[in-house]
Amino acid sequence: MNGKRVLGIIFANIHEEALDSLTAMRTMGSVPFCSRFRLIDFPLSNMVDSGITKIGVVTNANFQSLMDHVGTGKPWDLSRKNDGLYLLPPFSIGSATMWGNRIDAIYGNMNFLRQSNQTYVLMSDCNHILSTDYGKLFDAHEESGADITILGVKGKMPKNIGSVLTFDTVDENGRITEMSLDKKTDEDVFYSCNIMIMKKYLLETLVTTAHSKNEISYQRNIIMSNIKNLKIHAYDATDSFVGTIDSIQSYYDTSMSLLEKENRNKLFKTPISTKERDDMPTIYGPDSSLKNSLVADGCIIEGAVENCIIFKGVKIGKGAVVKNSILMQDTTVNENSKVNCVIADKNVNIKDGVELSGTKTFPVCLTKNTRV
Amino acid sequence: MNGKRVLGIIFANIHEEALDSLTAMRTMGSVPFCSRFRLIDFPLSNMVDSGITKIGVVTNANFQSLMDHVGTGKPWDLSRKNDGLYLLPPFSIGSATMWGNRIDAIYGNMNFLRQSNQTYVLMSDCNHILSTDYGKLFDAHEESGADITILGVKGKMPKNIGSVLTFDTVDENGRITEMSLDKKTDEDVFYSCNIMIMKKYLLETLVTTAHSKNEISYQRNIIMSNIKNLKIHAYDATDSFVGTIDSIQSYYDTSMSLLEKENRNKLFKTPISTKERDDMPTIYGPDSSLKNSLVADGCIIEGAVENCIIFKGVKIGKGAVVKNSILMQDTTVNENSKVNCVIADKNVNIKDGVELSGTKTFPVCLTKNTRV
Amino acid sequence: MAHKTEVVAMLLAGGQGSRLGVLTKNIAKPAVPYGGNYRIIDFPLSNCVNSGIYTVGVLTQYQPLELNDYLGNGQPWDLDRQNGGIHVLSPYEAIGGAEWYKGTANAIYQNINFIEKYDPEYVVILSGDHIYKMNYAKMVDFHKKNNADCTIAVLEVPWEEASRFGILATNDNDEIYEFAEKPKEPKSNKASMGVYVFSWDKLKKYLIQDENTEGSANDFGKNIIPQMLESGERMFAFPFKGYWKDVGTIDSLWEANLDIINPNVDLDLSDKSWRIYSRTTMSPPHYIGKNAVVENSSISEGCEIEGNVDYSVISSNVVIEDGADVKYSVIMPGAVIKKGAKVYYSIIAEDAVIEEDAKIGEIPELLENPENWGIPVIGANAVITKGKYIEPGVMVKSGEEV
Amino acid sequence: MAHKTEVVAMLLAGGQGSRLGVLTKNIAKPAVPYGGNYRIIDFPLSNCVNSGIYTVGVLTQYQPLELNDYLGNGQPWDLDRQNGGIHVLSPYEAIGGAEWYKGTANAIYQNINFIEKYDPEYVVILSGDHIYKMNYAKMVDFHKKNNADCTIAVLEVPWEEASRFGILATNDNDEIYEFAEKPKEPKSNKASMGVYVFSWDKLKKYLIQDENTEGSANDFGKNIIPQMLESGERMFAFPFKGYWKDVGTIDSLWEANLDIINPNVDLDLSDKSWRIYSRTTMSPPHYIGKNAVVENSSISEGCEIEGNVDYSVISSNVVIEDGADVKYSVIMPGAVIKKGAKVYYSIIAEDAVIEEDAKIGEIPELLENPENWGIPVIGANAVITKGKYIEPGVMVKSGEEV
Repeated sequence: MNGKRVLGIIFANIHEEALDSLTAMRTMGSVPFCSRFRLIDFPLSNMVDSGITKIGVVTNANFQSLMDHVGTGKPWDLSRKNDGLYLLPPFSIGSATMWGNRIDAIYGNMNFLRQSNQTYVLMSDCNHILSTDYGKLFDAHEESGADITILGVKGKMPKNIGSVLTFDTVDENGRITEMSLDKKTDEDVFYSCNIMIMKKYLLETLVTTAHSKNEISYQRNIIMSNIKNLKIHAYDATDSFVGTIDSIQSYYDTSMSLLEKENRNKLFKTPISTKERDDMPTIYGPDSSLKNSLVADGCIIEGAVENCIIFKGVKIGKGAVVKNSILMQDTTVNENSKVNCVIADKNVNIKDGVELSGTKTFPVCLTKNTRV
Repeated sequence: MNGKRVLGIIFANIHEEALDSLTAMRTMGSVPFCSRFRLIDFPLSNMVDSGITKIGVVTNANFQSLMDHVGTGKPWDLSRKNDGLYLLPPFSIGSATMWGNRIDAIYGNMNFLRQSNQTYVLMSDCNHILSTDYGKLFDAHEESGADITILGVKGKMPKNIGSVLTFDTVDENGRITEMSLDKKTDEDVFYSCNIMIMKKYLLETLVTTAHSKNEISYQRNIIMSNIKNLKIHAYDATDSFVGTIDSIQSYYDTSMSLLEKENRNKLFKTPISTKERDDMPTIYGPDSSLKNSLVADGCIIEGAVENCIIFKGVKIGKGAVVKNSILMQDTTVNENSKVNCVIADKNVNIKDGVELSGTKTFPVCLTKNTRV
Repeated sequence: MAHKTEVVAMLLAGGQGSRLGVLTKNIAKPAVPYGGNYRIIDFPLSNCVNSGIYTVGVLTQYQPLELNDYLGNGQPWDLDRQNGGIHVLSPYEAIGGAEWYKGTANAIYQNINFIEKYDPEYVVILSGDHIYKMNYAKMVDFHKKNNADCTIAVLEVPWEEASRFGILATNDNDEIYEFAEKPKEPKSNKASMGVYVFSWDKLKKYLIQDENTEGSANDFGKNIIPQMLESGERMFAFPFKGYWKDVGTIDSLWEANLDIINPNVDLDLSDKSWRIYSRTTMSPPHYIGKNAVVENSSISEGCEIEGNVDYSVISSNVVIEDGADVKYSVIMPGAVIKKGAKVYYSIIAEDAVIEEDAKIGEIPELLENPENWGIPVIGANAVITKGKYIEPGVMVKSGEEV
Repeated sequence: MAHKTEVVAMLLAGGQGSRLGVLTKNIAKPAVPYGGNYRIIDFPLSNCVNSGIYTVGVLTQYQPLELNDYLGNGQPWDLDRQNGGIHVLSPYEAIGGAEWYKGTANAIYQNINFIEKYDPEYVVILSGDHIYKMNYAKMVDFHKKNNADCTIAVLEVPWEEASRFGILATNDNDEIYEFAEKPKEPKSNKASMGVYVFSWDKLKKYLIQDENTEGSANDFGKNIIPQMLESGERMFAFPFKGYWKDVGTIDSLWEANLDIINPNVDLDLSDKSWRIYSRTTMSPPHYIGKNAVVENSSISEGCEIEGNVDYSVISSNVVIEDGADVKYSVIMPGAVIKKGAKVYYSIIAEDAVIEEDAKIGEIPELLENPENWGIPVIGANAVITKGKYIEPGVMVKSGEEV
C-alpha cells in the first residue's frame, strides 16, 4: 500500500500526566529524548519514511514548544502546498473546545478527517518510542483484509498509563479474539502501542457513533466492544526497538538502554529527522574523560562523564564528575561538582562543587532553568 | 531604519463583532476581500515589503481558517529557519488563556516579545485595509525621536468600532498633544488606524505595568494616559488608500470603491501576496456580459454581471443577472436568477430563477454554504 | 538528502525550439507562456507532482535564466523539498574538459550521477513541449505489471497523419515489435508521445553503450529505442487517451491556446483532482470596464479590459484599452493593446505594446489572397507603432520597434 | 519573483582547487568538508545570511553535482526563498554559441542578466575558499559612507609575508592609491581578502569594457581592479580584524581544521549571534565507548568512538574502533578507522576506510628525515588495506584500494 493513501494522526498530549515535571510546560510530543530528539520526531519520521504526506498533530494546551519544534514541518519535508503538517489545537474552530478524551479529540477534528483525501488513517501517540517500517504494517493490513490493525509488542505490561490494551488471544490469521484493558500481571503480555490503521470512513463512523452515545473510552467503546463485529488484527513489532515511556523511571531506563549499540542500531536504522539548531561540534578539553555516553553537538566537555545522555550545548567544567545522568539542552555542570543519577531539564545550572545524587531506581529530577 | 530591526505583531481578531456573520467562523484577518485576498494579506504584505522578517499573529478562537490561509508563511516568504511567521493562539503556554483584551493578549505573549531580537515593534490590526510604505513610517519614527508613532488618516470618524483614537491637536513636530477616544462628530477627524511603532522594551514595560494594575484599555491606559510622559507622534497616511472595515456596510462600500481605477492603483502599488490556489483563467461564455467588475481566476461566467466583486471559482449561469454584489469563493448563481446588492459568502448556491435583492445601503448577506 | 526514490523524472527542456521563432529568442521553449496562466513546462511538472513523482531533473543548456527564474525553488509545484524536488541540470566541466549535451540520450548520460544519487528503480523521460494531462504513476504500474524494460506512451492518431509521427507496431498484449520514425507506410496508428518509462539499470546500460558508439546521434528515438528493440528487450506501448498537443510550431501553439476556450475540446483545466500548477504574478483581480465586450474568451488576473475581446486567450496583466478589438488571438502576459488597435488571429508575446490604431493580422475570410494567411507573432517587448499594419504570417523580433 | 534587492552577493565557487589534490578530484573546492560539521562554502553563505543578504548567486562550472546537492534548496542557510535565495549559476548556451567562464570577471559578466533581475545598488563578490566570519553589511555601510565605487576588504598581514598577497596601498582615509599583486617590495601590509563590494552600475560598466578588451584575462585582481584604479574611481580598503584563513592548500586546510580546537585561535564557532549554518546528516548523537580516550578534540554527531583520539577533528558518522589511535588529524565524514590502525598528522577524506593495523603518516619528531614530512591525504572512498603504511606527504586517490 502506498503511504500517500494514508493520513497520519499523532496525539501529542496523550499520557502527559505520567511524566510529571517533564511535561509541566510542554506536550508529551515535545519531551526531549536521546541527546538531540523530541518524542514526536519518532512517529513523524516513521510516518514520513513510509510515504505518508499528510499528518495532523492533535494537541491540547501547552503546545508552544511543540509548535516551535515542528514549525513549518521542513525537517520532515512536510512543508507542502498540498498536504503536509497540520497542528490541530483546541479552539481553532467554533465547535472545538479543550479535548476531554481521545474520542472528543477525533470528533473535534472531524472536518480535518473529512477534508483529507486519503483512504486510510494511521494513528499514533508519542509515548512509544519505536522505529518500525509502517510500510510493512500497511501491507499486512491490506493483505489480511482486517478492518483495524493494531501494532503491538510482546513484553512486560507498561505501568502508570491508563487504558493499555493487551491482545490475549490472537488466531492463526492474526485476528484478535480476546483482549483486556489494564490487565494486572507481571508476566509478558502482547500489548498495544496504540498505533493503528483503519479506513478513514470507519474511524469517522465509529467516532461519530461513540460521540453521539456520549461514550468516552476509545479503547473500551470503540476497540473492545467491536471485537466481534470488526476484524481487528494484531501486528507484531517486537523485533523493532520499542521503548514505552510511562513514567520518569521508564523515561530514564529507555534513555539509558540506548547506550547499548544494538538498541541504537535498531532505533536509528532509518534516519530520524528533527529540528536542527546548527551547533558546532562538541569540543573535548585536555583533561576530559568520557565513557559509555551519548553526546550531541555543541557541548564543551572538560570534566569526567560516564554512562550519560548529554544534549546539545551542555557544558561540563573541569573537575566535574557526571555519572548515570541525563542532561538536557544547555545545562551547565560547573567545576568540581559531582552529579549522579540526575535528570536535568533544559538550561539547568549546577554550581561549582555542588553534589547531587539519586539512584538508578530513583533519579533526581531538576526542572527547566533550575539553579542549584 | 532597516525593517529587520522591527518585529511585526498583527492582531487577527480585533473588532470581529462588527462584521457579524462574516466572522462567525473565522477571524477578522481571514475575511475574504477584493476577489482574491483576505484582510490579513494587507498588513502581512506591507510588513514584509518594508523588510520585516519576523511577524507574530495574535489570535483568539476560530483560527482554523487563518491557519489554513497563512499556513507555513511561504507566500510572504516568511517560511524561515530564523524568524518568519508565528501564530500566537491562546492556551499555547501554561499561563495563556483566551485573551480578554489587547493588553491581555500582549501580556500573554510577553515571552514571544522577549525572545525576539528586534529593537522595535510594529503593531497592526486587520480591519484597516491600506497599502503604505512602512519604511517611511520607520524613518519618520527614527528621525522625530518619538517614543511612539501612530499611523493615522484624515476622514470621517469610523463607526461601530470601540476605542477609536482621534488626534485632536498635533504640534508642528508631529507630536500629538491632545487626543480623544470615540469622539462623537460628523466632521473630518485625524484618526488612528491602530498601526503604531515603538521600541520593544517600551511596549514590554507599558504592558507589564498596565497588566499589574489590572488595566484593560490599551488605548486609554497605555496611549492616552501617557500623552504627557511620552512623545507620541502622528504619521499621516492619508495619501495611501485606506479602507476601514467597521461594519458590513463599510465592508461593502470599501469593496465597491475598488471598482475605481485610482483606488486600485493606490492599493496595489506594491504587490499584495496571498495564498494561491492554482485556478485556471476565468472563462467567459458566448452570451456573457460583464461591466465594471473585478473578477478573480477560476470563474465561469455565462450570464450578465455589473458592478460586482467576483471571487475565485464563482459560476454564473446563462441568463442570470448579477448586479452590485460581492460573490465569494465558489459561489454559484444558477440560470436565470436575478441578484442585486447581495454579499454571498463562500460556496453559496443561488438556485435557478431565484430573485434576491438588497439595496446599496442594506446589502443582503448570505452566510457560508447557504442554499437559496 | 538523497533518499532512495522509486521513480525519478528527467525532463528534456533543452531544445531551442527554433520553429517557435521570435518566441524563443530569449527564453527556452518550455518557458513559453500558454493558456493565460501557464507556461508549457507547467504541464509535465504538474503531471509529475500529481502522479506522486517529487524528484525531477530539468535538463537545459539553452537560455536557462528565465526558466531557472520561473522554476525558482519549485514552490508553486510543491517541489521545494528537502529530499528530491526540482533540479535544473546544465552541462558542467569535469576533469578532462566539458561537453554540451549532444542529444537527448547524451543529456541523460551526462547526468547519470544525479540519477544514481536517488538509486531509483524507474526513470521517466519527458519532454517540455506538449500540453496534456497524464498520470505517469499508472504508466509506471503498467511498466511493472509487464515486467518491461521500457514503456512508451502512445496515442492513436488518424491513420492519414500517422506518417508524421514515430509509429509503434505492437502485438495484442501491447508489446512493441517495431518502431518506425515517420514511416511512409505506417503499420499502426499508435504514435509515440515522447514519454518513456525505463527500468533504470537497463537504461543506464544502453546509455553507456550508446555513448561509446561512434557516430551515434545520442538520441532516444534514433538510437536508444531502436537499439533496445534490436537487442530484444521487453518494450511495451502504454495507451493514452485524452488531449495531447505538440506545441512546437506557431500554428500548433496558437491552436492549443484557443483549445482552452473551445468547449468541444477535451482539456479540462478546472479539474481539482489534477490541478495544473504555475507561478503566479501576485496580481489583483482582473477588471472589466464599463464599455468592454468580452465573449468566448479566457481572461487572467491583473488584466484591465476596456475594449472588445472575442475568442481569445488573454494572459495576466494585459491591458486592452477602449475601442481596441482582439479576436482569435493569444495575448501573453503584460502586453498592452492601445486604443483602437486591432489584433486578429495573432500571437502577441510578453510585454509587447501595440500602439493606437495599429493592426496586427487579419481575419482569414477578409484576406484577398487566402494563400498568404498565417499567424503573425509580435515578439516580447516589441513595439508596434501607431497605425502600423503587420500582415498575417509576419514575425516581429523581440524588443524591435516597428 | 525578483523584487528589487539592495545587495546581491556573487560567490565565485568555480575553481578546481588543484592544490587540494585528491580532495577535489570529484567535488568542487567549496564543497570540501571542514571543521567537523561544515563545508568551506558554509562560511561565506552564513556570513551572507547573517549580514542580511538573502540573494546569492553561486558561480560554478566544475563538478557542480555534489555542490548542487549540498546546497539543495538552500534551506539549511535559510535561503529557500520565494524572492532571492540561492542560485547555482553554471554557464549556458545562448544563441551564437556557448562559453565557459574564462576568468572571475567573465563569470560575473556572463551572469549580468541574473544580477539585473534584482536591480541591486551593490554587488558583493566573494570567493569560496576562505574560513572567516565577517559582517558584509558593515562593509556595505562603509562603502556607502565613502560614496565608493569599489571597496576591498583588507587584512593586515605580517610584513614579511606581505609579498605573498595582493597588497593595497592606502592613504589616511583608507582610500586605495595602488594595488600590487604579490609585490617584491610591498608598500603596505594590507592584503586583499578577495572580498569586494561594488556599486553595480560601475562594476557593470567595467565588466563590459573588460569583456571587450582583447587579451584580458577577465580577472578581478588582474584586470578589473587595476583598470578601475587607473581610471580614478573611488576605491577604499575596508579593514578586517579577526580569523581569516585561505584553505587552498593541503597544509592550510589541515591547519585551519585544527584551529577549531586550538584555544589560542580567535575562531569562535559557538557564537549564537553569528551561527555558521550547514546541512546536517540527521545522525544520532555520537557515542563514546567504554575504553575510548578522547582529548583536545572535536567530535561530531553520528560518530562511534571506541579508540583513542588526540588533537583531532572527527567529522560526523566516523567510526574509530577499539585500539585505533588518531592524533593531529582531520577525519572527514563517514570515514572508518579500524582496530589498531594509526592515523597521525593526516587528512582522511569522506568514507575512506583504514583497515586494521594500517598506519597513515607519522609523528614529525619520530621521522628519520624530517625533510620528508608532509600531510598524507587519503581520498574519498579509498581503502587502505590491513597493515599497510602510507608515508607522510603521500596522496591516495579517491576510490583506490592500496
